[in-house]
Amino acid sequence: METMFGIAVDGVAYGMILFIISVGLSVTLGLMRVVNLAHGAFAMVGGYVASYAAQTAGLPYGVALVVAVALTVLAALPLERLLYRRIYGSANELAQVLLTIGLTFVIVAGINYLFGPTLKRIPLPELLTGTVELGPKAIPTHRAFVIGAGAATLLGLWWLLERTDFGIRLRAAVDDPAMAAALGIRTERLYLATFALGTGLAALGGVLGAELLPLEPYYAIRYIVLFLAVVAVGGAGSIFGSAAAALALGIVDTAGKYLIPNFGEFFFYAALILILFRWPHGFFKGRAA
Amino acid sequence: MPTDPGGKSPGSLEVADLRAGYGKTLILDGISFSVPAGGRLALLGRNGVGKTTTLATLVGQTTRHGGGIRLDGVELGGMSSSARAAAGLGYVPQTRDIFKSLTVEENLVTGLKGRPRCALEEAYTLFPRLGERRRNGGGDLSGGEQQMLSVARALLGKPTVLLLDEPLEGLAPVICDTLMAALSGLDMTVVLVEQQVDRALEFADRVVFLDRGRVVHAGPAAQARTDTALLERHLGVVLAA
Amino acid sequence: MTALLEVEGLSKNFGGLQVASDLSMTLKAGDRCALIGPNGAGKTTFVNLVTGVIPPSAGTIRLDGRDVTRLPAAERVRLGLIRSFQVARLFKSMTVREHLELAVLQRDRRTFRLFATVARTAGLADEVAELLGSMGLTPVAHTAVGSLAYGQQRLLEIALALAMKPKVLILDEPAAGVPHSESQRILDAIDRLPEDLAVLMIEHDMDLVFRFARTIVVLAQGRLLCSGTAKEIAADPRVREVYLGSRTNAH
Amino acid sequence: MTSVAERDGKGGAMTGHPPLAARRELDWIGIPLIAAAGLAAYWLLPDDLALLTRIAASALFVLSLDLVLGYGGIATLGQAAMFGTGAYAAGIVAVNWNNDPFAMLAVGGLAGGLLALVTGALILHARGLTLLMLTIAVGQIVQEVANKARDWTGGSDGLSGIDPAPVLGMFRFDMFGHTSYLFALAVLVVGLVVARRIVRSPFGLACRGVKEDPLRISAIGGSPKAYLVVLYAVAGVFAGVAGALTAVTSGIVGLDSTGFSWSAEALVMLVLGGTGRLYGAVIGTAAFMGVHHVLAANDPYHWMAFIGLFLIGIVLFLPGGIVSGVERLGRLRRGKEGGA
Amino acid sequence: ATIKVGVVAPFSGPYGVVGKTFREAIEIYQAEHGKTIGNDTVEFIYKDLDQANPAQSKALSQELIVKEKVSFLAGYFFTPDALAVAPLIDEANIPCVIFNAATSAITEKSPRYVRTSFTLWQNTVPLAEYMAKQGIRKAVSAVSDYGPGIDGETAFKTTFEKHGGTVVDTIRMPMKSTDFAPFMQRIKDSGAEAVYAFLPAGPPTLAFAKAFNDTGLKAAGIKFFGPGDLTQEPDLPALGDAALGITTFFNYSRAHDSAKNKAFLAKHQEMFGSTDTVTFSSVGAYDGVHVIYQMIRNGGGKIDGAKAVDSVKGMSWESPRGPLTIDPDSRHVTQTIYLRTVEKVDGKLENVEKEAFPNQPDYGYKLGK
Ligand SMILES: Nc1ncnc2c1ncn2[C@@H]1O[C@H](COP(=O)(O)OP(=O)(O)OP(=O)(O)O)[C@@H](O)[C@H]1O
Ligand SMILES: Nc1ncnc2c1ncn2[C@@H]1O[C@H](COP(=O)(O)OP(=O)(O)OP(=O)(O)O)[C@@H](O)[C@H]1O
Ligand SMILES: [Mg+2]
Ligand SMILES: [Mg+2]
Repeated sequence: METMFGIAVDGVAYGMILFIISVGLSVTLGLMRVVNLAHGAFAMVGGYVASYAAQTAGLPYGVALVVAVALTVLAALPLERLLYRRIYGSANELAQVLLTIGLTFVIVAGINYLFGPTLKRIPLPELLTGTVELGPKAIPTHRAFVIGAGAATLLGLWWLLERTDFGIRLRAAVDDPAMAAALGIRTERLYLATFALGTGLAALGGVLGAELLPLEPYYAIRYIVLFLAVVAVGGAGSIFGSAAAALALGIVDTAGKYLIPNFGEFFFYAALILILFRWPHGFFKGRAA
Repeated sequence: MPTDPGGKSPGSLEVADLRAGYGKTLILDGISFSVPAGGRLALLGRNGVGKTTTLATLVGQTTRHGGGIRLDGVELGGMSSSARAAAGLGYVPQTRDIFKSLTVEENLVTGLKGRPRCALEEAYTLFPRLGERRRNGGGDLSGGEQQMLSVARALLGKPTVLLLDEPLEGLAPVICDTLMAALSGLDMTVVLVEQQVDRALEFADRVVFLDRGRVVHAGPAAQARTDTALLERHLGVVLAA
Repeated sequence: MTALLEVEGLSKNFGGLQVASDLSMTLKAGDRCALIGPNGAGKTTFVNLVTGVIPPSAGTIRLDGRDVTRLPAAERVRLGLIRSFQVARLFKSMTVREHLELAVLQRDRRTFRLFATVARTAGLADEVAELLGSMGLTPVAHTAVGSLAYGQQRLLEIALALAMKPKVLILDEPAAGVPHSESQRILDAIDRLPEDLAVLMIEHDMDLVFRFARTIVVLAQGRLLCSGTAKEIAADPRVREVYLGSRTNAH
Repeated sequence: MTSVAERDGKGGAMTGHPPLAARRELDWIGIPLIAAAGLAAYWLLPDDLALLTRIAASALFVLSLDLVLGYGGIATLGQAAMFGTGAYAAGIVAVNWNNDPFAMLAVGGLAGGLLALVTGALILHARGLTLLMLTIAVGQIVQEVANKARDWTGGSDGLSGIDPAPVLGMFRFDMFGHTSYLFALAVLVVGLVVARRIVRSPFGLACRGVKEDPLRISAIGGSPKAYLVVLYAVAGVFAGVAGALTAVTSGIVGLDSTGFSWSAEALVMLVLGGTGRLYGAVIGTAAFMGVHHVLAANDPYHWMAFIGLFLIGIVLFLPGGIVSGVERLGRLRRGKEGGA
Repeated sequence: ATIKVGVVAPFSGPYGVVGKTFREAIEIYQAEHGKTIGNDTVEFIYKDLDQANPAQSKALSQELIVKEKVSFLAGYFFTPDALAVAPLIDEANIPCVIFNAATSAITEKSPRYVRTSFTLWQNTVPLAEYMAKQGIRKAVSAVSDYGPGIDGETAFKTTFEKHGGTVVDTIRMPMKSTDFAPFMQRIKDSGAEAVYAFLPAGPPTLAFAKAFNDTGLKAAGIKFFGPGDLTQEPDLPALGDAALGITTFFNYSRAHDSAKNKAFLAKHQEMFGSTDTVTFSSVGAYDGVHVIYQMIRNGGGKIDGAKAVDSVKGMSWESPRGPLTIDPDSRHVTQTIYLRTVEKVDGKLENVEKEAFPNQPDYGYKLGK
């Protein structure tokens, strides 16, 4: 019983971190239909900016977080104008893959050049170190904080995308850009805004998840499969789906590692196959075809 | 005619020597016509002569190679599609172009152009069918329902010029009646492309015939209706008495 | 004559919505039947049920005496139950010719030949040429379908259906998007079909319906409203009310 | 009534689709051209046979990816599963039983084909992102199995000690790589010829149909999944042979040969060259590995940035891959000749 | 004449820093000892192999031999990459000096391999003996699930149990693990007093060390031991205070207190502006170059692979890490293994050596298959 509880708590804690670093991809991939393999790169850039802001410039954690998100978004906007804009549309999937891989390579090389190949960290404030007791389990305070942040992100996004005209217009613009434009929807600005949202979320995830996925130049490539798994299981574009998927995968992974550590990896991917077999469109039927 | 004489209602459309196509392929080879504010123009012609292309060019979905499009004296040619919509164009494409992943209601919301949500009732009054299906996915609708949705979506934005590409296709005859009646009651400029020539001519006050990307005849609709030779020549059809 | 298609008690609901309730109908060899009804009456759904695109909630479907209710769509096609789509559904980057080649090869189950050559498949070229000719598509044989005018795509839809040598042919609004001047071509093609097959057509263009149909079935709100000859239907006040409106006349 | 066909005939000719015809032509001279270029490289770059051999073997692998992706529309990032399985199978057979290179190729192809057949039947009902993820998962599981079966595969140390017998009992695989290269080139050319045959067969036509619209295929009586599974299995044979070829020519198989990054790299090479054209696979592979080799030799630290920029440039200025650029050139020239 | 040495190592990619340390060490050695020996100039040619990829390793090495006509091969970070060249170096009769790859079995595969790094067995045997001597009876091993990890596990289990201890659980962690909390829970639940852990240097070590602290294992008094990859110097700043007090066994620490090491560090500081990257792979390469120079000297300008290797068997010298001897049988360096603890030295985290275990051979040579 205690074991189960332990697995559940650790699993949820891990799952929420997975959610927060993957949900940005769900936005770009599911809502904008851009197979943005550079998602990890944006997360990494966010993390590095935060690391730099906190360690070298000595800003407090919260400020560093905001600066990181803002700067990453600012840096990504020209990329949207110059590169992404040309590859929107599902006919371009392969071009998207190629372009975003290329972009990832460039960012990896750039980060490597600027910050060197060694691991970087974002120092945590006093407040977020230590542990919180949860019955017989102790979980790190930082993770509890991430869980909270994840929940807030979840609700905020859901409201934005499902309950506002912005969400409707965005989905319309993705569904059929030409018709949306003919209805007076300014698709370009909408894409720009959504792209900014996606990158902002990536950066947020990069910063908050840095304790688990340490920052180094290869971050951008190392974890992309993990992000894709969450989005695929959740159903691309579904915010609740991503959350459910992240939690499910977090728990599966934790259970596998705890119960049969020697076959942990095997267990994780076998579970992934089973889940996708049962829900071929993800938990919450994805928007991307 | 419903337009009040000297009325200031906007919506005069002027198309001059329009040349356009898809990429490098030229389909429209110098098309000119004009519709006064509140006027109704039927744009007719055989299969593949460029009717759809003409409307698509007006809303900015093709490659324009030359010529001008003026709405109340303002040149639209260089504007983006969305800016033209903001300037007052409304469009019902031949392929309907429903947002398949949005619900019926969400589809209608995209057409509101800033009007309050309660305006949606107008659409449901015109097509009660849509009201019944408002929570359905747009892609799940039947062919005719999609057509209604497409028309309703365009009407909700209260355009000054409405461009209709075969709006009756796939609609049951009774619904065609309803729709044509509703369109007749509207106070806006309309350009109509339609295969049901009799209904189109009944509705319009002027008619333009296209062939291979050119205007081959322009004149009053009433005259065309009775001119069987004209119809035979440009459409290959004979209207039932 | 033998019943080619027998549908009994067919029902379907999407969530709470009853789109087909207890539909029964029989098509015999030589039948030329039109299915009409208001928008959203369930005509396309009926076709989808019969052809196996969606599973029914209840009811049975028999093709040539054989129960096909549980058979997958492709299997029914192989048994000769062919449809065309309401909205043209074609392979955009393939040429007109390739479409017909594929259909004929598929019909003859020659598509799993990995090391044969399409161009040298016996008899294929002739049959395809004939099909192209019958729909007036010969001049565009080598055009990719994506750049065809919509009307021509519709004609290709029909040609594809014919290529399958159907026993039962279901045409969902075959003339939608085809101008009146050309819908005759479709009727001509149907007229040339062998007498021993059954054709069911869904169409909102009453001119076409009255010219084509020997019998008409009217659907409304997922139910059978009535059926009969063109004259009877045109005169039926219920049909006038829910569907035809006041303008339409039978010729 | 005027004949519609006549008018539309004109329209048809206007909007006619030259790429297809152009593609066919190039496709025919493509294979002899590749064979000739391969032989020329043998004489011109005798010191670089190690690289050339790897390019040839990799091109065969990328070709297998082209079959599934370019002709079947199967988005996969797990093609290396078949490559690795073929390589391990060939290696294990060579180490334990029979080290004849042809036997190794046969075993590799068989293993790759079988794995593809089984996993394909399991996962090919899915589409898009889901399918992508499933292929990745299969790849990861295969890698994990290879890692765990240390006794057979050497685990993470790699399966070493593969010493293939001389080709036809005459040509030894020496360190200068003459035999390796010519052998690999020959296998690649045979692979191209077979692939070309398949692509132009009725089966290939059906697969193109499935790629565009699987539902429409079932509406003419075909089973999209059956086509895809067979195609996947056929491509699995190609990938398995490519893996075995790598085992033959390098004498070692590592876990990386089943890995995600190898699959991803193949995808990059394919898209670079151009999908849906067989020789695009070869050109893409040669371009990518060649550029990598040159850049990595000159500046091993930052080749990545260059490769990245190269990829971006391709997407922006040469969508459709290098081959589409070649075709465009070809068409331009033909156009001029026609005009003259 | 020019004598060429081909170096195959990761210069780009996730392990690019390794290549960098190799190159720096080589340049330092050449700066100290000159580029010429007699009339010969020694030239190093670098080939980038960004990840474990034996087929590519073989192709690159083949190119070095055939095209560049190198007389030595060197480098090799990953075991499979090193193993891949065995048939090549035998056919071409070229010595191959391994700067890192740490699986014991490598040098068994060809008589032309010489290795100047370390093996898991070499580090782990003194570690396990030490744990047993400390009175620890129950321990857990947690290693990354790949060749070296399994070497470490076997070495630990064999040695620790030989000295009376019990290994209550052996955990093999997937290489791609990012979250280590479940493993920590399992270690906690096993009731062990101490844990032996091995992960290859890189991002996971950080998450692992953090998890060890955060999940309260440290607080629960469970002792931590492992080879020094976990606290390699370049990662220490990122580990931060979480690393304080971690005890590891290793062959080299940047903080090693000897004149030779000080000189090495000074030269590094002078040439590259800092010593941040200096770590075990630096000395692996530095000593490897020393061996290569010696082989060239012994051959008097003529290099015959087999003879060159023979000529350095039994060779001893003082390295920045301490005294080294090439074991004539295994051709692997016998060296001192140190017990170190992470401490702050002048505000910088360092592995401070606490005890030395001299003359440790590769216990794993010819043990496996
Ligand atoms: N996307 C496209 N790319 C290239 N050519 C096109 C495209 N769409 C249409 N065409 C061509 O443009 C010409 C005019 O087409 P258009 O759709 O404007 O005709 P239409 O008059 O609307 O015909 P219909 O009555 O069939 O709707 C046709 O020859 C058609 O083949
Ligand atoms: N997948 C679905 N989910 C929910 N409702 C559906 C679905 N498919 C169809 N419907 C509904 O079922 C009803 C019948 O649709 P169907 O397409 O059969 O109509 P139809 O008779 O073909 O109409 P039309 O003449 O307009 O094409 C419609 O109201 C439609 O909204
Ligand atoms: Mg049209
Ligand atoms: Mg319908």
